[in-house]
Amino acid sequence: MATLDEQAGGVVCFTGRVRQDAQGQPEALFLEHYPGMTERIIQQHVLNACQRFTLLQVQIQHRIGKIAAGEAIVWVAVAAVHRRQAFEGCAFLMDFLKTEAPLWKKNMGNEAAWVESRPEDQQAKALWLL
Amino acid sequence: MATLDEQAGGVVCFTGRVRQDAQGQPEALFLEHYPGMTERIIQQHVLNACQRFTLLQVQIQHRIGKIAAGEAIVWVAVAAVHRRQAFEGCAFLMDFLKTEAPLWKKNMGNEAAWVESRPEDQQAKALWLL
Amino acid sequence: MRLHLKFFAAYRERLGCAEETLDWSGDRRTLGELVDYLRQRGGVWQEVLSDPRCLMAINENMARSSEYMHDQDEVAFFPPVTGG
Amino acid sequence: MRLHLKFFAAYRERLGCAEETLDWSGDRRTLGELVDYLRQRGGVWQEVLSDPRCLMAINENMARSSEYMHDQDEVAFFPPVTGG
Repeated sequence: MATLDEQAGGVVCFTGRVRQDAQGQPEALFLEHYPGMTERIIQQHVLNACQRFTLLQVQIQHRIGKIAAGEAIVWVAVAAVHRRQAFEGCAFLMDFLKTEAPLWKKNMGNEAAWVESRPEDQQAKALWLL
Repeated sequence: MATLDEQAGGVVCFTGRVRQDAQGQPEALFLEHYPGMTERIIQQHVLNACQRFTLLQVQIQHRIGKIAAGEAIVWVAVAAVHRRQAFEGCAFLMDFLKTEAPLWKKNMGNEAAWVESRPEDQQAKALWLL
Repeated sequence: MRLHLKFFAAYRERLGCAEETLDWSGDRRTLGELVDYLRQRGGVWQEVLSDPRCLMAINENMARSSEYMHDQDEVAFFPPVTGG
Repeated sequence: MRLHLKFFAAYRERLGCAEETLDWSGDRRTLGELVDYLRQRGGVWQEVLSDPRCLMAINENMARSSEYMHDQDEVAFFPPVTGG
């Protein structure tokens, strides 16, 4: 977000990254996506978020392919007049990105396996739909 | 946050900045603080947030003195294992910083005046105390 | 009709198939009927297409079994998403 | 007892005073009594110290009118905070 809107009083950035457990696992993740559909779904949710939370600006980057432990996977930046809108808009976008964008993580390392979806993520999304 | 904890899966950064209205006001803010007490109050709330939300790392910077429109006033970065903790910890810290840390803003420009506290900020803090 | 099938992530690996062009001469045209047709291949096809969590999309829009397909549609099958 | 008074932001400007060392020989020692004493100076002192939103701290801890003060305490008066 090189040039911020002059009215933006609050900017919230979320960075999701490959974390390691105490055993140093995983060494890396492999991120697969559905080219085209991923971009469209993310764009849809950005438009929803902008309307719902009166956001001034949104920027999203999501990496694909091999991502080493400690590296960023996703970056969501949201600007709004006040901080509450920015916090909620950013959390909303992450909750939908996690549950609706066609992207899949695979652990690489000793126990290579596709990551299972978390019930907490579905619950987090459901709260926005009440 | 130069070196992030290896277990940190989510990092939320909030940046608060001097916003301008359509008339280009204010040109700048002047930030006054109570040296010593400000640091202690912020430190207290960081400890509270770390316990309450199981945060891995917190970093806060708050500027004082004259700050021009478009410039950052405050920067709060929070790292946690999962994103929900990081979002809540960051929002919690901002809500308490806004209502408890002895800092005061004055508008500079055509209509120099001390900024009034917002009832929304008191309400936001009150929700954490329920 | 000609359908362009796509399989992602764990399904792609288990089926050993990322894409397939299917010329399908049946008069059954709902997505659910395509699923039944693919299951009849047996083995991993039976397994993967029976996964109750299987998600489906027609032309990049999420779709249900009752939805109709048309010639040249792109039909995708994938497990619950785990990005972000 | 000797008290180190501090005034911030709008109060500092209205009183024209950021700090004051007060040698106070009264036997009244609560913060509320100090407020009464300062109000008796009249004018802006009466006004500022009567602000119902006025916040007070003793030695950098938020304090109520009923709290007792001691020799060499730092006592601060300020309006609602607006940082962040």
